[in-house]
Formats: sequence, structure tokens, C-alpha cells
Amino acid sequence: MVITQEKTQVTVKDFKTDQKSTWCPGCGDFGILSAVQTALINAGIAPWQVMLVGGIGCGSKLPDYIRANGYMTLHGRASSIASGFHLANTDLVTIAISGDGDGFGIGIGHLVHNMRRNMDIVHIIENNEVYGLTKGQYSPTSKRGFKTSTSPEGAIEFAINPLSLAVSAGATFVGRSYSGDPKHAAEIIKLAIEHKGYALVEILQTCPTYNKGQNNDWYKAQTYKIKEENPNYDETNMLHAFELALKDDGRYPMGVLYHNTERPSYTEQVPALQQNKTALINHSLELKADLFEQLKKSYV
Amino acid sequence: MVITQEKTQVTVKDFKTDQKSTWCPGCGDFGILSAVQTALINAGIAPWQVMLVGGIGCGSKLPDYIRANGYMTLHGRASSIASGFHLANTDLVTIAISGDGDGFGIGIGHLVHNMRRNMDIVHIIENNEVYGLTKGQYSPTSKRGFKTSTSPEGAIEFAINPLSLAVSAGATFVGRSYSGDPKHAAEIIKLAIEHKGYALVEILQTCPTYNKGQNNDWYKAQTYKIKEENPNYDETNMLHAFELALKDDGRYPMGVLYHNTERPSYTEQVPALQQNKTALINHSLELKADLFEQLKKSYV
Amino acid sequence: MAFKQGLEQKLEQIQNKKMAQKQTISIKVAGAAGQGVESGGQGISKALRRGGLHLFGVSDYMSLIKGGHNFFQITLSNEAVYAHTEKFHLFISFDPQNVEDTLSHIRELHEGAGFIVDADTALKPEITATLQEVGANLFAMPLSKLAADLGGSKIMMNTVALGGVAGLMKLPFEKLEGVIRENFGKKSNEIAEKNIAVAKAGYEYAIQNYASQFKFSLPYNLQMGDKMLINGNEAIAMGSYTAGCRFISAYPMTPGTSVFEWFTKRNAQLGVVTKHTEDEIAALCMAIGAAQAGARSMTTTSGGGFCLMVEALGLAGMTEVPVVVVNAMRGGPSTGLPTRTEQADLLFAINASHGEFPKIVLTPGTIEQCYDAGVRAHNLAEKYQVPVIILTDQLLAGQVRDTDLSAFYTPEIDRGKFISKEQLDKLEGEYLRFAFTEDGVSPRALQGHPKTVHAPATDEHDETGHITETADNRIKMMNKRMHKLEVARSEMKGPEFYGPENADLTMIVWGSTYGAAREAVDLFNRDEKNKEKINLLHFYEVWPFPTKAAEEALKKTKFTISVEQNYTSQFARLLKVETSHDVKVKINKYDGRPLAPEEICVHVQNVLKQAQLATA
Amino acid sequence: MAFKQGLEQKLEQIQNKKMAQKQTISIKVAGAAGQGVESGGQGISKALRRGGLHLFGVSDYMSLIKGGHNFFQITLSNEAVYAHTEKFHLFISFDPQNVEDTLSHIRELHEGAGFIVDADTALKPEITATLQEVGANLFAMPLSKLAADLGGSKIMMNTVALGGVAGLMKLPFEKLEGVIRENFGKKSNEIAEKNIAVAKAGYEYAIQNYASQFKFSLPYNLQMGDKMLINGNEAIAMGSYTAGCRFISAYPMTPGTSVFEWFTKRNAQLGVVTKHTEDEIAALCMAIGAAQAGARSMTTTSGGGFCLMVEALGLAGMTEVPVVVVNAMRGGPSTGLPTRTEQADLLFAINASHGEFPKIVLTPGTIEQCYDAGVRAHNLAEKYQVPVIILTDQLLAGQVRDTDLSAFYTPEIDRGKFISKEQLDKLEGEYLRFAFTEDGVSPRALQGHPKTVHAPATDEHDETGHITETADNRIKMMNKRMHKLEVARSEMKGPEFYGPENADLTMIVWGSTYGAAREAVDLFNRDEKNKEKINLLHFYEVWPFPTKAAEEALKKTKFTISVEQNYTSQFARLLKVETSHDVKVKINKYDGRPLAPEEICVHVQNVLKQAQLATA
Ligand SMILES: Cc1ncc(C[n+]2csc(CCOP(=O)(O)OP(=O)(O)O)c2C)c(N)n1
Ligand SMILES: Cc1ncc(C[n+]2csc(CCOP(=O)(O)OP(=O)(O)O)c2C)c(N)n1
Ligand code: SF4
Ligand code: SF4
Ligand SMILES: [Mg+2]
Ligand SMILES: [Mg+2]
Repeated sequence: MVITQEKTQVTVKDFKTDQKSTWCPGCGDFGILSAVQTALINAGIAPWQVMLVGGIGCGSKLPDYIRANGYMTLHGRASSIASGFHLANTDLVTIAISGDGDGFGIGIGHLVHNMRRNMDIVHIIENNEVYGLTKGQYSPTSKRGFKTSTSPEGAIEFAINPLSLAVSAGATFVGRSYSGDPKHAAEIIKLAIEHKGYALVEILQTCPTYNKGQNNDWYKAQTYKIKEENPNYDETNMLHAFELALKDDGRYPMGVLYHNTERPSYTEQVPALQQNKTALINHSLELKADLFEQLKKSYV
Repeated sequence: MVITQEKTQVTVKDFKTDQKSTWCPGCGDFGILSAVQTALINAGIAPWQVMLVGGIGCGSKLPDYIRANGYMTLHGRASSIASGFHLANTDLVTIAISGDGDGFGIGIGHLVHNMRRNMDIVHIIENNEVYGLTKGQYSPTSKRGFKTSTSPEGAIEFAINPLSLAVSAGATFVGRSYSGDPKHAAEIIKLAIEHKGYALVEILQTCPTYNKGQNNDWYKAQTYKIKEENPNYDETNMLHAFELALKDDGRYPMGVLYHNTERPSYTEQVPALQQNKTALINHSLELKADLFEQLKKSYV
Repeated sequence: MAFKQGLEQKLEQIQNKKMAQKQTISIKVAGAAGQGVESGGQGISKALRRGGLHLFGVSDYMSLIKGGHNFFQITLSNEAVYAHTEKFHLFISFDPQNVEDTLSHIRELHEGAGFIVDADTALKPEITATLQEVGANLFAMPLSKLAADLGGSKIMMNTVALGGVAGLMKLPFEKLEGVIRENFGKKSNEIAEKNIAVAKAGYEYAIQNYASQFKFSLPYNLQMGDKMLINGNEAIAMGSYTAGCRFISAYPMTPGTSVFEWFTKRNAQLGVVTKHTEDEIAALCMAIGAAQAGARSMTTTSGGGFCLMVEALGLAGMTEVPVVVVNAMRGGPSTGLPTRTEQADLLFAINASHGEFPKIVLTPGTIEQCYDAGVRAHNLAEKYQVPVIILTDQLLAGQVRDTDLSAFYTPEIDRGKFISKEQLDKLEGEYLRFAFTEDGVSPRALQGHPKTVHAPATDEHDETGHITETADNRIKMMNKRMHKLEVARSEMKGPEFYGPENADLTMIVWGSTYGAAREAVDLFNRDEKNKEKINLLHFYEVWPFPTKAAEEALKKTKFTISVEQNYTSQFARLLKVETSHDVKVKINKYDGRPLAPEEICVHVQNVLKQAQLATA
Repeated sequence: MAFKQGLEQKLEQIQNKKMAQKQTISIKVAGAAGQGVESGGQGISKALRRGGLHLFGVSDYMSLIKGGHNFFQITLSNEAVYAHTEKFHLFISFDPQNVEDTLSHIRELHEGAGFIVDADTALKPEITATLQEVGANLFAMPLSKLAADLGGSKIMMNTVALGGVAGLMKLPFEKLEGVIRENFGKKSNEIAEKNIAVAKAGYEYAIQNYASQFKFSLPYNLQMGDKMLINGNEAIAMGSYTAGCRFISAYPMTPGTSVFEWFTKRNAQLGVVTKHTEDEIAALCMAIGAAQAGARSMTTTSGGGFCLMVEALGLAGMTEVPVVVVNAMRGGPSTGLPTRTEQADLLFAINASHGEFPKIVLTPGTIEQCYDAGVRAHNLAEKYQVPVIILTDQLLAGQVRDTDLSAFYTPEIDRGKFISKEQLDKLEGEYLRFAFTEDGVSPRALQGHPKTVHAPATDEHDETGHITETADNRIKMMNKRMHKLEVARSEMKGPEFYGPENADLTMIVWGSTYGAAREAVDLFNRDEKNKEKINLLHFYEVWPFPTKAAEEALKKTKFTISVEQNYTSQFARLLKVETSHDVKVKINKYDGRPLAPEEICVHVQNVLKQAQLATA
């Protein structure tokens, strides 16, 4: 995002809230919450300088468990609501927060369109490969064969590949991390915040209740950092990003998969925002008499 | 599709209807209508053996102008309704018909999900890069800078790349043709019909009313046949398909971009359809007394 | 009740009565889509209006882009005029070869009326025969010839025809000339001048050849001064803008689109963010996002798109976000009659979304009320922190009527309990976004200030916005939210009468039906026998229902009938539950065509007859 | 009216009256989510039911997966029982350290009631003090010890507790043993046997140590025979299946999901295509696609998902496609109280989608009616070729009650004017999908036969299905479609009374409120003074509204009050507009918790008192 506010000295304390979390013990969402907090602290963004727009789902409740501006909205609509908020107030860092069902399932239309528009927001999608809050149905990222209440013989659909999809839809920042490594996740989120344009951050997330197989040990074995395996990886090359996203060795590459800094963000191109260099909500509501007269006269 | 019905000897006459078209003179939709008809004739599919599910838009009205089974439904929902129809009656060849707004705009969520499911239907998307029926607003495929009533300074969004998106979403057949070449379009549609799984056919379409610049001459200059330019093009290679889809030389490759024959279709994996080798609508509705008793007893 | 069923005869009786002061002339311009019916109609309207006539204009069009058959109807009068008429005096057709439609228009011509067509067209014998039957004159003008000879292109034949109309109407030519210059001058001066030349030729040709046959005329009021010809959607848009709307996100859907396009066309000039979204869900969600940020925001659509918005409507209701939704109704259900008019979304709009939350529904009936609704919607939304729906329809969206510039007033912007940055700086203690208050409205401060950090939830929440499921809080929060509806009810505008007090019969109308009903009042009562027989009661702010005002007004009625453009008399149902009032007879029209005053009169006469029989 | 406001005292008065024949014992099992409250509650319910008791069971749970606080309530009786009670006799807690919730439960214990906890838990002094206050006994059983010693794992402490309950209830142990064997036997015999052993230990421990202190008991009816404990959603699903539903597409949303999961779990066995879709729009659209193909189809959801379906509902209405939609209501608006109950979608459902088209709305109130609604929905949908909505709610969706197997009858499948393949082969002339007929229903033939080629449109269409905008056809088609509603109205089931004829006061209820109201009738009238004072009138098929039957029934009432789980008395509003009947008093509950019979009685008593004062 284009960060317009001054950096603020903040600590964990500033983000502390009394609200009790409703997450299961051991849920990966705790790690993600801490990663978000760390990223904000490291980026120098205070609770009042950020806007966290949650969808609906276990992970989407994140804004309830941190002291920061937020808005817990509708299932699948976080991306749209966050985009609207951002266009009206470009001063806050706007972050949408979804689960895999929320973001890649019901919400994929908004996701795809806001990515190609290059809306200047961050979208964190917590991917536990299952519907948690509704008690364990398979999701668009569930692996084929995953048995759930709505797929008792095992899912027969091919899972979505969020990263290749994001790249081809036009996201300009595509990163991935994992809930068991909040430090890494915080780094990626911070990069996403600093990126200008739509930044998708997929965070692989453990769900010890409904996706027991993919626990922390499993993820540790299945994930690797892109830059560690290939220090020369060029994240600005779209075709490389595809290749990596499509690599079918059962392992999850982590880090920044794709980063395009050349495309202008949507926000930068909106006439009403460019001609008047302050956030829309600060524009005067006063009606200019001559303009009004001119508008009316044009109909005479 | 798995074509279960016998081939039928049909001619243009069989598809003739009295219904007057409401398309503008010179509209590319006429060419597409004729291509659909030719494809059906060549595939040996009679009007009663096919189901054409239209969304809403100029081109989506196609089923009104041909004598064949059809259903003109809602804006953006053709893919879902066609999938539901197909699952209940696997005997008919089911073809969804959308405009670019219908298919790639409001309907992209259903499109993406039905592609990765590999629903065994054909989806023809008539891409005129504009909203025709609502009188010329820009669409998700409109080029950047395209001036319309909702983009008076020119569109500031990056157009969707339907083909790379389809490939990464998991479509198993991705083809493209153009309304000015109905013969080629018919060939591609026929291949799509014969493909088992989700077959996306994008048909570039002229709209002489709202997209005057992209007329037949323009398209003739901007399009080329994949196989003509590269006879060795391997449509089964996903990465090649990406590369071609992303090639940014302003020209449109036409033909079969991607073809994956290995993935099972969704339909083939549905227990209720597999255990009883006839279309769902032919299954008996009779209640087996012992099964009913067993169901009730399980709650005692 | 379906219309036009054996009623023609009675209609004639009504029309043949002399109409005292008010005189009207009606003109129809018809042709295929793409032939310039709409632009021609608008152009001649502007010219005639500027001449000093009152004018009502509305177009009838099919759901297609080119071809088919559209028409534009103009009603001119020496007095204010609010609806089209069924019969008319002058008919210009660009597609006379479309025999079926042409004949149906001709059958509605008055005796002595004129029919302008290009002299080059070989008219079908049925057409000339029917013209004779109704006693109308054929004005076969050399439209294409004059256009080709003087303008250099047959395309200008429309302009020749408009010149002909101006001639027959004895409009000072400079009025038409002015409009043509304005309309074509943007393209090029040369084109403008050519069009003026051909118009002039048509003008003179008509005067010389047909003026003596065309006996209808109206006095031009040269003192009339400036009036706007602006349609309902444009008025809503302008009212919204002047009330401070700075964000509009929408997805095109007829007839809601033009509210959006009013803004998109001027987005840079007005400093408004306009977003064409991927669907209606995103349209309302983005508007809500922007409203939550603090911008006055809106969206616009029609029924099918409104369907997709109802979930987000509940989001706005639950989290108390002010947002404005325009639903311009058209013929339903489903895709229905996409370019025609209907009033069938009333109960859907009022009850839209699951669960219960306060919302406000405005149903303007005139251009002036459209402007006012635009203004009030944004003020009420922010004052009560609720979603506001403006329910308009195709008829109102696209109609023009000479409108006073002063009716478009400079609004006061009432942000309600809005806490400014400056006030926040001084704030002590914790800010509670959903604080319990007497009127249910909580002071509203925006996110982005160190003292206002909060995160509202669509789940039930406490005063801070945090999720909580306790029964006590739930009850209080429901009471708080629903109480806003009661407070708002007291400022909803009550219904208004038009016509004589103490009328025997009162028509209950809402929204756009006002126009035709108002003309029907004038038309019906003008008959000497019927003096002061009927009036109307018009509702234009319907939710929360202004029950008290409605009850007061109903006391002043003797016999009520509802007149609605729908099948199930939705407003009569609403009135029943809110006031216990049962209308005696329900008049319904649902063929997508707007009610005409004459048609209403026929119904009214039937009702009166039957009612008298019944009480005899 | 909010409940529990200074009413406790009056409540006591009612409860202390001897209840002649009907005796009840209520049990509550509480704990955090994930502690096995639901499974434990279901298990002991099954065992007690099999012992020969009537039983009503319902759970109360928060919107989270683990933690928080849930409970399962069981009401047992020697007679049929339809609701939970406010006060109860036996309380088992797995999270007694959750002081606040535990205390609130304890305060609802009867004098002499028992509280089972693990002896290893050090109870907070407030808890023991409050227990003493209410006069309840602490049954601190060695739950974890027995589980560890005899079962080898503390996890089995729940089973020990259930054994304890069985012991106190003097249930023959083999009843519990049977249930445990069935439940755990699937996993492994060993686990089953261990659980039986620990249950037995709990059983005996309770009998030896506490039986003498626990004075409540019920006679087991050994002749009772088989009854189902099936919940409302399962009953809807089973009714739908037996009526021939072969396609269900849905998106998970509490509390609608379990209808779907009933099918998904059995999809191969039953030969039903089940599709978990990407959203609710696709869910209904796929079901409509399948229905258009000819399969009996349905979807299920809750309010928020229903919002997303309303556009497609209009598609089904316009193209006359039979499809069934279950909307299981929960606390709204928006995300609201996702796991709690409410009846606030009635008017939304009836008026859902823009424009006007016929639909049918069923509002079952009991498990038996849920089954019946499942059957009827599919038959009515196909007979009238309309969408049918089953409006249920969280309370009904999740409740179990001993249900006769015979109540789940073998349905007749009525496909209405369905034309079979064989008939088609013989058909002469053109097939018209939307042929005009006397009852508005057109013979329905499927696509896929050489003689039936057609393509319906959501635009207004002619008899073939082709798009047309003519006014004449429009009027006829609207009349045709809307007329189906009138024909269907005559077969909508009218309301049913429960309780004495000629009661002084009649409660008007709909849907799930039947249960608590029915128990309230019994409870209230059992008081000698109140004999035959109140009854209820229950509506369970509400759209098209069974006006005649309702009017007949209302004539038999003297003084009516509405009792609804919503804020705005939606049913009373509907009743008003349909029958002109004004209920005298409206009772509303909207905190997401189900009404209890005692609570209703308090309201009724207040109403009666005030009414008498008023007429005095
Ligand atoms: C419109 C709508 N449909 C369905 C639901 C029910 N629902 C709540 S959360 C959820 C899915 C949660 O899955 P995911 O997004 O992966 O989040 P998780 O719980 O796994 O973190 C669903 C279907 C809803 N709230 N709204
Ligand atoms: C829910 C909904 N929103 C909007 C519309 C209005 N509408 C009709 S067609 C259309 C877009 C047409 O564009 P496209 O799909 O590209 O088809 P084309 O007309 O260009 O062939 C829209 C927005 C609608 N019918 N339904
Ligand atoms: S269900 Fe899974 S995702 Fe949800 S809170 Fe529990 S562990 Fe976390
Ligand atoms: S507007 Fe364009 S797409 Fe629509 S019918 Fe006309 S030419 Fe074809
Ligand atoms: Mg998930
Ligand atoms: Mg298009």
C-alpha cells in the first residue's frame, strides 16, 4: 500500500484486547494472529492506522481478537468491502482476512476481479483446507480424496491452485506462509503491506479439529522456503511463478512467489482521488453554487 | 461430453425457428449461432439431444433463435444451471452460453469452480469485450483505456486473461475462435462437445454497435491459428498453454490452447450416477419398503 | 383488471366532453431501435418546452439494441402535465413498414390528427385505410429527399421530420434551431448548420402544405422562463450528489443504470469515486465499505440486482452503516420485461433480508420528489445509521417533465450524531460505537483516529462492536436498533392529496402512479357531471410507514380505491396492516405499460357506477 | 416483551400447583464445546427413551467449535412432551469451573434436584453456596477416577456420568448398555466394553450413594415400543427422500446444513446426487437445473444463504420449475446469533424476489410435520410447478422427540400434470410448455424427447417459452401463473387447535413455537382455577394463506394473542392482512433462546389479568 500515515512506535501491548478467542486450542489461527500483529509492529502501523476486514469463518474472526480497527462482515465479501473502505479512506492500511472457503470458495469472484484491478489492499487467506466454523466440510482447497461430512467417499473435485490462479488473475504480489512459522508469516505480511497493489498472502493453517492429518509436523515436512531452495528465484517473472505454483511434488513453496511492481494500482488511477490528494472522506461535502447552477442549466 | 445418445442425421432445417432475432444487423452473434448449429449437425446431435443454457446478455439469447432445447436463465448463472441440468440428465449434450460479462464478470466464480470440478459440459463464452445488452459499458475483458459510459476516461482495469485463467483454474479443454470464422468456431465447438470434462470455448465476437473498433477487419489482422503458426504446438502441455495465453503481442491465438484428457470428469465420479448406468431422471422414484424401514429403525 | 377490454367506447365519451381550461396536444415519434427515436423525441421536446409549453415525455422501448419498435411520447399543455395520454394528435414514424405497430399507433390518433412519414415510403393499403377510418391526415413529407438535397445525407431525415413537427406546432423556428445547434455543435459546426438547414426546410414544407389541415394548437407562454427537462434517475443522482454522495459503486441493470452513469460521466468533475463492479453483491458491499469509512455512498440497480444485494443490506442494518440503494423497478418476475415499468417490489424491499433491522424506503412519484428523495435518503441514512432504499421504476426513471430549477434546492447536510475529528481530539473515556442511547442512535465516529479503534461485527455485538451471544445484550441491542425505526417514523412524510377535498372517491397511489392518477383527477372532474368527484392520496415515504398521517388523511376520504402497477395490490396490503384500512376496489395494471389517465378514468367510472348500484 | 423481568415469582406460583396426571423430569448436560455434551445428551436420551419414557431433547450451543459453553436439555415424561422446561431436576456439568454459566444453571434447579460433577473438581464456594440456596444436592461422583481405574482413560468420565444419570433415574441398566454398545461398537468391541464397564460403575455408585436423596421418578412404560429420536432436519430430509427427491445441492450454513448432510452421508446408498457447491447462488441454480431436467430437487440453507437465493427463486417462479428450498432460520439480522433460534424470516420468505410469482411456504411445527412438509413440498412443487420453501428454525432443526414410526408414512408421489415418455410418443401436435389452461398449470414434459423441443426464458414468454413483450400475452401469462396460487390455496392445510374448545384465550402460533405453546396449554390449564382457560391455534402451511380455514378457526376464538420468536410479530401482520383479524396482544421473544412453557404461562397470566381489568 501507499502508506500515507507516519510510522508509529507500537508494541504488542497496543494490540492487546480483553475479548476471549473462540478458537480451538492449538488452532493455527493463533499463529496467524500473532503474525499479523508482528507485521504491523514492524511496519510501524498503530491499531488506529489499520483496517482489518474479516469475512466469516473461524479465521475471519481475527479482528475480534486484536485491538485494531476492524469490520467483521459477510462470508465471501471481505475483498469487496475492504476495497470500498480503501477507496474512501486511503489513509488506513486495509487488510482483508478470509478463510479458504471465504476467499477461494464463495468469494473467488471478488478476489479475481479485485486482483486484476490491482486494488491497493492486502488479502490474507488462512487456508486450513476445510470449512472450520461450519464443522468440517471439504473446501475448494481440500485435497482430492479428503473425507468430510459432505464428501464421505472422499472429495472428487480437484483442489484449486490459489497461487497460479492469483498470478493468472493479475495479482501483483503473491506470497505464501504458514501458521506454524509466525515469524516468516509476519515477514511476508509486512512485504505485502509495503507492496503497492493487490497483495495476496496465503497462509497455510493447521486445523487440529477438522484437518488433523495436516498438523504442524506434517507441514514442517511439506513446506520449504523458495529462496532457500533456489536463491536465484526471480519473483518478478510471471512464467517462473506459474512453474513453481504448478510444480506437483506435493510440497508447498513458501515466500514471495510473484511480485510485479510495474503495474499501477487501481487507486492511483482514480480521477477523484488523484486530483485531490487527500482521502475521499476528507473531501468537503459543501456544494459549490456555481457548479450546481451549471448542472441544472445543462438540462434547460 | 460422454455422448450417450445415438448420432442423428440432422440438417440446418431441423434447427430452424420462426423466432425473430433481436440482434443488431452485423452482430457477431449471428456467426456464433451458425457455428453452434454446424457443430451440432457435424456431431450428429439433434435439437432434442442438446440443451443450451443461456445466461443473460445479447449473445446469451442464442437459445431463443434456434430450434433446440434451451433455457434462458439468469445473468452469470449459466454454468451452474447447466451443471445441475447435466447431473440430472447426462443423456443430453449440455452447453452453457454466456457473454463476457456473464461468464467472466458476474459469473466467474461458478466458472472457476465448475472448471476445477471438470463438470462435463461445454461453455461457450461470446467475448465482444463490452456489455452489449445494457448499452455499452466496459467489461472484464475490455482493453485498458476503452472508453464507455462507465469508463469515460478509459478503463483503468487490466482485462482478465480468460485463457490463462481457465488453464490455471483447471479447465481440461480450452479453445478459442472468432465470430467472423464460423467454420473454425464450429470445429472448435465440436471438439469441445466431444471432450470429456469442462470445455471452455471463448469466441471473440464483433459488436458493431458498442465496440466498433474491433470489427471483422481488425480481428482478421489480430487473430491467427495456433496450429498454422506452430504445427508442433502441444496442447496437452499446461505450461505451453500458459506461455501462449500470456504472450503479449496484441494478437489472439485461435484453436485448442489446452487439452487434458487424463482427468476424470466430475460426472464419472458421482456414486449415484455410476452405480446406476442411466441418467438420474430415469431412476425410479419408488420407495423400497425395506430401505425405508431400515432408515427409520436407525433412529430408534 | 386488464385494461382495454371493451372500454374504448366509454373512453370516447369521457374524451369528447369539453375540457375547460387545460388543453393538451400529444405527439408520438416511433421507429426501430437505433433509428434515433429517443434522441429525436428529446430534441423536439426541448425545443417545444423552450417555446413556452408544459411538457411530459416518456419513451417506450423494447429489450434490444437495434430493430424492434420503440416510441417516444410527448404530451404538451398550457398547464402542468404529469402523464402521457392514450390518444394523440401527431404521429411521426421512421418505420412505417412495420405495419402491425404502425396500425396500433394510428388507431390511437384523434380525429383530425396528422401522420408524418417520408414521402418516398410506399405505404401499405391497410395503413392508408385505417388513417381514413380514424379521420387522420397523411402528411407524406419529402423527408429523405430534403435531407439528401440540403444536408447531403439521408441520415438527416429525422431532422427534417422534427422541423415538420415544429412547423405544424407553429413553434418559432429559432427554438428548434437552438437545440440543434447545441446538440450537433459539439461534433462540428458544419453538421450543425446542415441539420439546421434541413430542419428549416421541413419546417417550411409543413407550414406551407399541411398547416391548414392540422387544426390543433396551444398558446406558447413566452414568459415561462427556464425549466429543466431532467428525468427521474438524473434527479435522484443530482439530489444524492448535492447531499454529499461521493461514492457510487454499481453494476449495470436497466433501468437503474442511468443513476450510475450520471455520476460516471462526471466523476472527475464532481470528485466522486465511481466503481463499475463485477456484480451487484460487490456493488453494495463496496458502497458499504466506503460508508463504513465515512463517505456518503450509494448503489443503484433493478430488481434482479437488488435480489443479490439483500444479504449485504442486512450487513448494513446490523452494523448500522448508512448507505443508499436505488432499486428502479421493471417488469418482473425474474428477467421479466426488462425495459418496461412495474411497481411490484414494494413488499420485497420492505421485508428484504433475513432477520429484523430498521431500514427506510422512499417511493418518489415526481421528478421533484426524485431529487428530494436523493437528498433525504443520504440524510436519513446517516441520521439513523440505516440503509435507505429509493424505490423508483422504469416509468419515473426515464420520464421528463418541465421542472422548476428551484425545486432542486440546496440541501442541508445532516450528518446526525456524527463526531468530528476535532470533537474526538477532546473526547474523554472510551468510544463506544454502539452505545445505548435514548433514541437508539449511537454517536458515530470514524475509524482512523487514535481514540476510535473498534471493530463492528455482523454477529450480535455489544456496545463496543465485539461479538457476544448473551441474552441480555441481545435484547438491548435489538431494542436499540428497532427503536430507531420508531423515531424515524415520526419524520416520514405523510401522504398528500391532489384534487378537490371531500371527493366521493379517493384513489390511493404511491410512487410513479401519481402522474397518471393526477391527470385522471383533472380529466375526470372536468366533466361537469363529475365535478369534484374524485381525488387522489399519494404516498411517497412508505417505510417506516407514516401511520398517523395516513390515518388522518384516510379520515378525509369517503370511498377509496387503490391504483397500482402490479398484480397483488402490494400497497393496499401494506396500508391494511398499518392502518386497518381496506380499500374498496383494487385497480391493477401489470402489462409493463404505464397507466394512462383515460384508462384510470374508465376504471373510476365503472367503480362509481357499481358502487352506486350496490348502495341503491 | 423481554422475558424474565420480575416474573420469577409468578412462575413459582404456577409451578407449585400440582400437575395432575402429567409428570416431567428435566435433565441438563452442560460443558464446553468439544467435551461431548451433544453426544452424551443424545446417548442418555436414547437409553431413557428406550426405557419407555416420552422425551424431548434440544441442545443450546455457541458459535464456536471448542470451548465456550453448551448444554443439552432433556425433558422426560409419562406423556407426550413437546418442549424443554425452564427448571430442571438433574444437572451434569463437565465444566463446573465455568462459574458464571454453572451458577445460572444451578439457579434453575428445582428444590431437591441433583448436581453431578467429578469429585476431583474443587468447586468454587459460590457454587456450593448457591446449591444450598436452591436446596439442590451435590452428587460429587468419582467420575475421572472410575474412568481411569476401570476404563483406563479419563476420557470415559462422561460415560461414568451417564451411568450415574441412569442410576438416579432407576433406568434398567441394559438400556444404557445397549446404546453404548451400538455407539462405540462401530469403533471397537474393546472400547465398547470398557465404556459399559465404567457406565456400570457410575450407575451403581449413584444408586448406592445418592438414590435416596434424589426423590424424583417417572414410571417406565415397558409397552411403549419403538419410537424414533430423529430431529426436524433429518425428518425433512427423510420426507424429501421418500417423496422422490434425488438431487440436493447446498452450501453449508447452520442450521440448514444437516438436511444436506443427511443426504451426503447416504448418497451412494440412496442413489441421490449431492453437490456441495461454491455458494448458495450455485446451490439453488444447480437444483433448478436438475429440476428443469426432471429430477425432484432441493437445497437447504439459513437466512444469509437464503438471501443469495432469492434471485434464482424468481427464475424458478418465472419458468415454472418445481424446486424445494429449506430455510432453517436462526437469529438475525446478518450473521446475528448463528447457532440460536428465531422466526424472523417469514415475511421475507413470502415476499422474496422481485416481481410477482406464485410460491408455497410451509412452516412445520413438529417432527411429524417436518416429515410431512418434506413430502408435501416436493409434491406441491411439481403439482403446481412452483418453488416451495420450507421454513424451519434452529429449535426445530435440532430437537428430538419420541416419534412414532408410522408418522413417517409411505408417501404417494404426485407428479401432477407430468407427461411421461410413453404419453409423449403418442402425442400429436405441438407441445406447448406454457400452455394456457384452466388451473394455470401447464402439462409438463421434459426436454430430451423429439417432440418436446423447447427453450423457456426468464423473460416474459409465450406458450412455447419464446421471449415476447406483447401486452396481451403478458397479461395472460401473469394471470396464468398467479392463478396457480389461488388453486393451490384451496389445498393448503388450515390451522389446528390444541387444547380445550371455547378457551378464554387462544394463542396464535406458527412453526416451531407450537411445542412450547402446547406445553403451556397443558401447564396452564392444569391449574384448577384455569381449567380450559387457554388453547392454541397453530399455522403450519402459510402461503398461499389458507384464508377460509383461518377465518373459520378464528370464529371459534374469544381473545387471541400471538406468540412468536421475533420482534415485529410477523405472523400477526400476515394474519391481519389475510383475515382482517387483529390479535389483542403480541408476545415476542428475540434473544435466540427458545420459549419455555413456563415463560409463556407467565405472559398469559399477565394478559388475562390485564384483559379482565380492562373489561371490568
Ligand atoms: C452466505 C453464507 N453462507 C454460509 C455461511 C456459513 N459459513 C460460515 S463460515 C463458513 C465456511 C468457513 O470456512 P472457511 O472460510 O474456510 O473458514 P474457516 O472456518 O475454515 O476458518 C460457512 C460456509 C455464512 N455465514 N454465510
Ligand atoms: C443480476 C443482473 N444484473 C444485471 C443485469 C443486466 N444485464 C443484462 S445483460 C448484462 C451484461 C451483458 O454483457 P455480456 O454478458 O458481455 O453480454 P453481451 O450483451 O455483450 O452479449 C447485464 C449487466 C441482469 N440481467 N441481471
Ligand atoms: S475448527 Fe479448526 S480452524 Fe476452527 S477454531 Fe477449531 S482448529 Fe481452528
Ligand atoms: S449490441 Fe453488440 S452484441 Fe448486442 S446485438 Fe448489438 S451488435 Fe450484437
Ligand atoms: Mg477453512
Ligand atoms: Mg459482452
